[in-house]
Amino acid sequence: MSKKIISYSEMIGQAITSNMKKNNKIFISGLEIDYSSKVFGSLNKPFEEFPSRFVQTPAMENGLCTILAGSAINGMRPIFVNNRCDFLLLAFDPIVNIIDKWNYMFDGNAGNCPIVITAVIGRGWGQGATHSQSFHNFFSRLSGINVFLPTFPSDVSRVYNYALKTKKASIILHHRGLFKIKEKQNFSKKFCLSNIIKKGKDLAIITFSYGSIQSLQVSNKIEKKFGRKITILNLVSLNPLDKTKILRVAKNHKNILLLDIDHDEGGINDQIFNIIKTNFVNKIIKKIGYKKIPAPAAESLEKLYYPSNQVIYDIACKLLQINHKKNKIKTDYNFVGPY
Amino acid sequence: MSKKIISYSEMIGQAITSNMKKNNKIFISGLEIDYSSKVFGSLNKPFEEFPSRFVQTPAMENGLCTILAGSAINGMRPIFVNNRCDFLLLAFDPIVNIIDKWNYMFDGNAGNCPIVITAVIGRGWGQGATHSQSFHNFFSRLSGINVFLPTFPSDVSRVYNYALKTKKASIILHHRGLFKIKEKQNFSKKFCLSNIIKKGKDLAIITFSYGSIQSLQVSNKIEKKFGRKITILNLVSLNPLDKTKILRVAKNHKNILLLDIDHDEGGINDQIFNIIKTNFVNKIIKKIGYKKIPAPAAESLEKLYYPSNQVIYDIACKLLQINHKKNKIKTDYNFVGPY
Amino acid sequence: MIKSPYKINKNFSKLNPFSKKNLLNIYHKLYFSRFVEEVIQNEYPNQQMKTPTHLGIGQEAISVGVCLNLKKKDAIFSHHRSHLPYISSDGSIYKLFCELLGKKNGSSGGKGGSVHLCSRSNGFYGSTAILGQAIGLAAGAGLAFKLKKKKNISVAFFGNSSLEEGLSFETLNFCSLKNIPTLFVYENNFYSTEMPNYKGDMKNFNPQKIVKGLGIKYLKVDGNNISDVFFKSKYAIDYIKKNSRPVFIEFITYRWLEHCGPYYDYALKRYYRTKKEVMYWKKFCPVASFKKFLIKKGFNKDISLLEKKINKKVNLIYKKALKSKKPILKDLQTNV
Amino acid sequence: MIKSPYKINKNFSKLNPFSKKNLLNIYHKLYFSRFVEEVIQNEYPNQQMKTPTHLGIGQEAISVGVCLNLKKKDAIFSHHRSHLPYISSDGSIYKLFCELLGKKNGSSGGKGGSVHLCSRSNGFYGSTAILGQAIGLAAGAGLAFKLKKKKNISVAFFGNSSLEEGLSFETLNFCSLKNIPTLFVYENNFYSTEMPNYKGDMKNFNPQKIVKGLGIKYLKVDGNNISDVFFKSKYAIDYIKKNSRPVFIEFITYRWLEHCGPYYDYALKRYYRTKKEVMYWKKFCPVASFKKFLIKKGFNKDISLLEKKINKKVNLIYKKALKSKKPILKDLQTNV
Ligand SMILES: Cc1ncc(C[n+]2csc(CCOP(=O)(O)OP(=O)(O)O)c2C)c(N)n1
Ligand SMILES: Cc1ncc(C[n+]2csc(CCOP(=O)(O)OP(=O)(O)O)c2C)c(N)n1
Ligand SMILES: [Mg+2]
Ligand SMILES: [Mg+2]
Repeated sequence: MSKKIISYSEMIGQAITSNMKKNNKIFISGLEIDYSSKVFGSLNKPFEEFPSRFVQTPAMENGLCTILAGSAINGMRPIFVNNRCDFLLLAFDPIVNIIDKWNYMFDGNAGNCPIVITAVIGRGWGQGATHSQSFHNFFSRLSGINVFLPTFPSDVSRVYNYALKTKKASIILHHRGLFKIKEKQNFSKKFCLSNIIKKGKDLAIITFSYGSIQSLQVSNKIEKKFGRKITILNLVSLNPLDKTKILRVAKNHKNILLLDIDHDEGGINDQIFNIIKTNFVNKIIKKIGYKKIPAPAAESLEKLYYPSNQVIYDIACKLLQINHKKNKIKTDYNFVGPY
Repeated sequence: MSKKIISYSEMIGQAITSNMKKNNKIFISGLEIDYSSKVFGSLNKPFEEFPSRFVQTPAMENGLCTILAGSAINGMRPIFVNNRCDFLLLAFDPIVNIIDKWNYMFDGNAGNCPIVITAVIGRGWGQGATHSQSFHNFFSRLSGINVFLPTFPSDVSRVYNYALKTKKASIILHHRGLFKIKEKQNFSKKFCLSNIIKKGKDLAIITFSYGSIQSLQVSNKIEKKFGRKITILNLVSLNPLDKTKILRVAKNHKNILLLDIDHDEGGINDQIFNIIKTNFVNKIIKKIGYKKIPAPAAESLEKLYYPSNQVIYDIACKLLQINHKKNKIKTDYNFVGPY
Repeated sequence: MIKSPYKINKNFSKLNPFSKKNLLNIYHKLYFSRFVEEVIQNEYPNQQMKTPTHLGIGQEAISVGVCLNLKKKDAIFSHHRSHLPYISSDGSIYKLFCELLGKKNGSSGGKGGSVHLCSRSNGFYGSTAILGQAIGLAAGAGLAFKLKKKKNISVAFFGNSSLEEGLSFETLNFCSLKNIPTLFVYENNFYSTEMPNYKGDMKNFNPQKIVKGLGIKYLKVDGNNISDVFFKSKYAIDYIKKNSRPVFIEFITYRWLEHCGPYYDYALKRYYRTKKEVMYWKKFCPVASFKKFLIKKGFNKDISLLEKKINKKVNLIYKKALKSKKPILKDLQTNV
Repeated sequence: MIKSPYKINKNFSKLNPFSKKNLLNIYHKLYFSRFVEEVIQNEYPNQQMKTPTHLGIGQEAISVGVCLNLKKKDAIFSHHRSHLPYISSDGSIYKLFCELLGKKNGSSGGKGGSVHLCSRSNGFYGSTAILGQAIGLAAGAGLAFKLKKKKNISVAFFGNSSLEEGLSFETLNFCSLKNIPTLFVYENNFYSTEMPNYKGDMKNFNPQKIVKGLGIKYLKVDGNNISDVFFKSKYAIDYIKKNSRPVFIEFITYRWLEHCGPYYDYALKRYYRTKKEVMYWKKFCPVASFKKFLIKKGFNKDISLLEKKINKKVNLIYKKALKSKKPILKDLQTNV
């Protein structure tokens, strides 16, 4: 059993289902959740097992998020599912003014608000500017909400098990490029804010979500080609941020690469830069993020907008003082649309 | 005439009025805008002169912002007035998905969306967690919207003159502690992203909005007491950010203090820290911001939540290696409520 | 001038079968609410309560009448004008005063202020300062009751502007669709801040048609008549429980004081409504009119005794609150 | 199974006075819309148009009929199902194809994709991918016309889900209050993605009552009958201009293909609606039924000529679009 291979998408379904079995306060709500694709298949299993614990709704992100917050305050554990992170903009008021602050504003006397909000980060295949955003950099600045971006099925499992039990609210963002990622199901169950997914002494990459996948591809190539080894720190949680682990990794590496899956100025990259530089003045740090523009729809522009493996490869090689010039590396992002 | 003393609040009114005279496409909309206080008096003058160009509305922040965006796309220049920055959360969808991206998404073929959004940042007198927030750190990450936080009447004048003429949309955030700030009206009219409001060689403070006022008070005291001189760079614009000026100031100072009027991690402080450290490795930089928690209502807690002049003073003295110990400095924030 | 669609003190006769004790209990609640608000009104200018405060004087019958029909395990949410529903659900007055004074013993430890009250053990789940939220939150609490198969209901207290927000529309549609046991208490006091709704923002807005258009039962009630409020909300709550369907009640009422703060608008020379209009509405005072009814019944003495007792008690509590401790540094970062 | 409240091809007789040229012009528009969408439908599986695309096949009569009554300077906004209103307002087909193919010559330079079309010179101001926005944006354009004292109107095309968003409620209230000259074109096609509205999200939702509750004129029209659409929207637009008041029309129609993409749902074994239902609705085909009417009039030959001409032209344009250039690095950061 424990050696079964499971996909990211299946793991979401399994983690939710097993928690639903144990806790009858958990239910799932959102619009389009009984859409046949069931958020890239991730809700198939819970829907099969607990169809009556699905609350399918009209289009009403603000109202729904407020309502689900109210249900959480009254003892339930809603999972608010969104097909795109962008739609959450309509629910920023309940997220910021209710969920984030409920506990604090009443000094704990009005109960908790343990909602779990999940959303898909669209990328590629012409999603365009309003179906591809991620607001992790904003959400991470809130004090009352955990922000998780699991990369692997193992992260998914641990994050859901944690989020569906903790008293705090959580936002879980799933990059669309991850749903087919597979892993052997014999991973540790212990929740952790971050994990090292590759070890090496020559360079450290600190990243998360789809950034970790790209970093792995790039690192493997560099290792194969040049024998240089790279550490990758996969930040499963951006809020709280695993400062201890970041500093431990930073301590052991002279060269550090930070990779965000949003544009980089004023975001988590700068925050990590600050944490490292405040403690280790002499580290060489490079940052990678998107261009500071909305996402274009045309494929030819998408390729230039999202940092390709080549871009990461080139910068990593530069940090490693490898002169590769002619080496090419493909970006292995083959999502097929339309949605 | 040019020597007249004018308040921040009056300057808003005057700047809007004079622009309305020149451009009949400008109009003002919001809820509560004919509330007798007229946003701390700032709308008195435009209302007297152009009552028919006020569009007072029901409570409908999302709808209104979308509608005003539509009017801007169709050739008007709306000023969307908000009594609190917090209420804008309800309008994040049109701000982020329409106003920020309209020009880009259609590659310029669907016209501009030159709306001006203004909002008051509440502080003190028990405003509590949901009437005191500022989202400048979020807004500054957008690519299609200018973000201005004028500190002095002169800033107000230049910012409004610019914002009401440029093709881009602007968000102008007014800290509630500024409305009574007075200045002689013989200032330069040339728009600038930032300005040095005090010159000195011993320390540089980079800040904005009410942070600039506190920095001035602290610097004056330090200058009087110890003869040490401080440069204050007042960032009128956070988007775009005046990197050139920041680097120029940084170049000339070993010690730099960054002061945000929000909590500091992952915000503009980190961004500036990165800009400076990337160029000047050896600068000593300290950052000040709020605690990463919601704003409490009780006065005794507010005093601990908002960085007092004493906190800034102490850190500045430390950077200056002044050992003052017993010196006390008051925080001169005497807003009287209720609203 | 805005006039009431109802006649003054229309009718308390439906209360005639009630025992003296019951009737005095109702008056107790009405007078208590009024007096607590008056203490705040009188003390507010002393600048010790540093928090924006929206007083409910003139609107007491609604929360008293509705809450008389609720159970301790029902869930109440309120908009910014929060004191009356809090008091009517038996929230501690000491904690209320402490909260307004920014004290550690406040209902929210001083962190919330006037707009963020709560008394969970009394079913008052919380009030918030953002328009419309109470509506959505109450619906959510109702959804939770339904999912937990509890027989309780949830209640939202809110005013004109909350109803305008898209949130209310989305929520009502949801509650209708999902059979949520929620009572929507719409306090129509004819104004939002300084805007007369019926001339301004709500000129073409017909709550009855809209609410019915969403498939929800709608009632319109004289919100200044405690008898009407009591029986109509009793009917509504029975209906909700029996049918597991939401009900929406529009209560007509009037706010006497300024939107935020302790003064009469006319005293501050604000002209959005006239002194005459306020005086007209004072004749519909929900406390005085019910008192008249009881006096006619010969409860004169009981009433003045009761009033004196309340006055004394409330004043003492206020003094105690004044002396209680402020939150300090170690409290600042708890319960984040 | 969802059935139409109207009879098939109810009546085109009101169009009898129209000249042959006029009638053929209408058919031209209907057929042209249909054929362009069919080209996209057929080409889409080739993976050259990499952008989520919502085809409007089956709903042509609405945009054709409404747009026939508009002036070039009127302002049109649309939701995600954007092709038909774009085409009906005479937006360039070449630019449409280019946009879908991610080409530089696209109506949005390839930056927008299927959901972000525009043709400003034809009055098509833009379509967006977020539910409800078209409603608010159109109202804003209407407000601008009003403030500029222009006699133009604005139009919003949208579907069931947009109407559910609180944004639509806020906007309708605003338009009623401020006398905004906007036509709301509600394309009720009975589904949102894969949810049957009348069983699901809109079970208790009565647009007529709600819209009227906001003081706005409401009409319900057979959206598959070009004559009805034309005359009712003409009436509505005249009304808007004369009274400077908004009008809301609910058009009954049906989407043939899957929500997003080129296939029939039944072909993909999706069971939220039956093949039988789709076949039933195909009998209400707005193009075929009008064609029948014209054939009865003896326009047989003209029609087949016209169709052939369109087919050839559109196919050629598609080929040209295929060959046109992609945007490159220097285009990436323009117009931010
Ligand atoms: C989203 C939002 N917008 C604006 C405000 C500012 N505001 C506070 S109370 C109020 C008017 C409330 O009027 P009404 O709903 O009629 O309640 P009443 O005060 O009459 O009881 C407004 C506009 C707010 N609190 N929240
Ligand atoms: C705010 C928001 N929420 C969700 C979506 C996802 N979404 C896209 S289209 C759609 C359903 C649209 O149905 P309807 O409004 O009936 O229009 P139709 O597709 O039938 O023309 C949904 C839920 C979205 N685009 N925007
Ligand atoms: Mg009111
Ligand atoms: Mg539909």
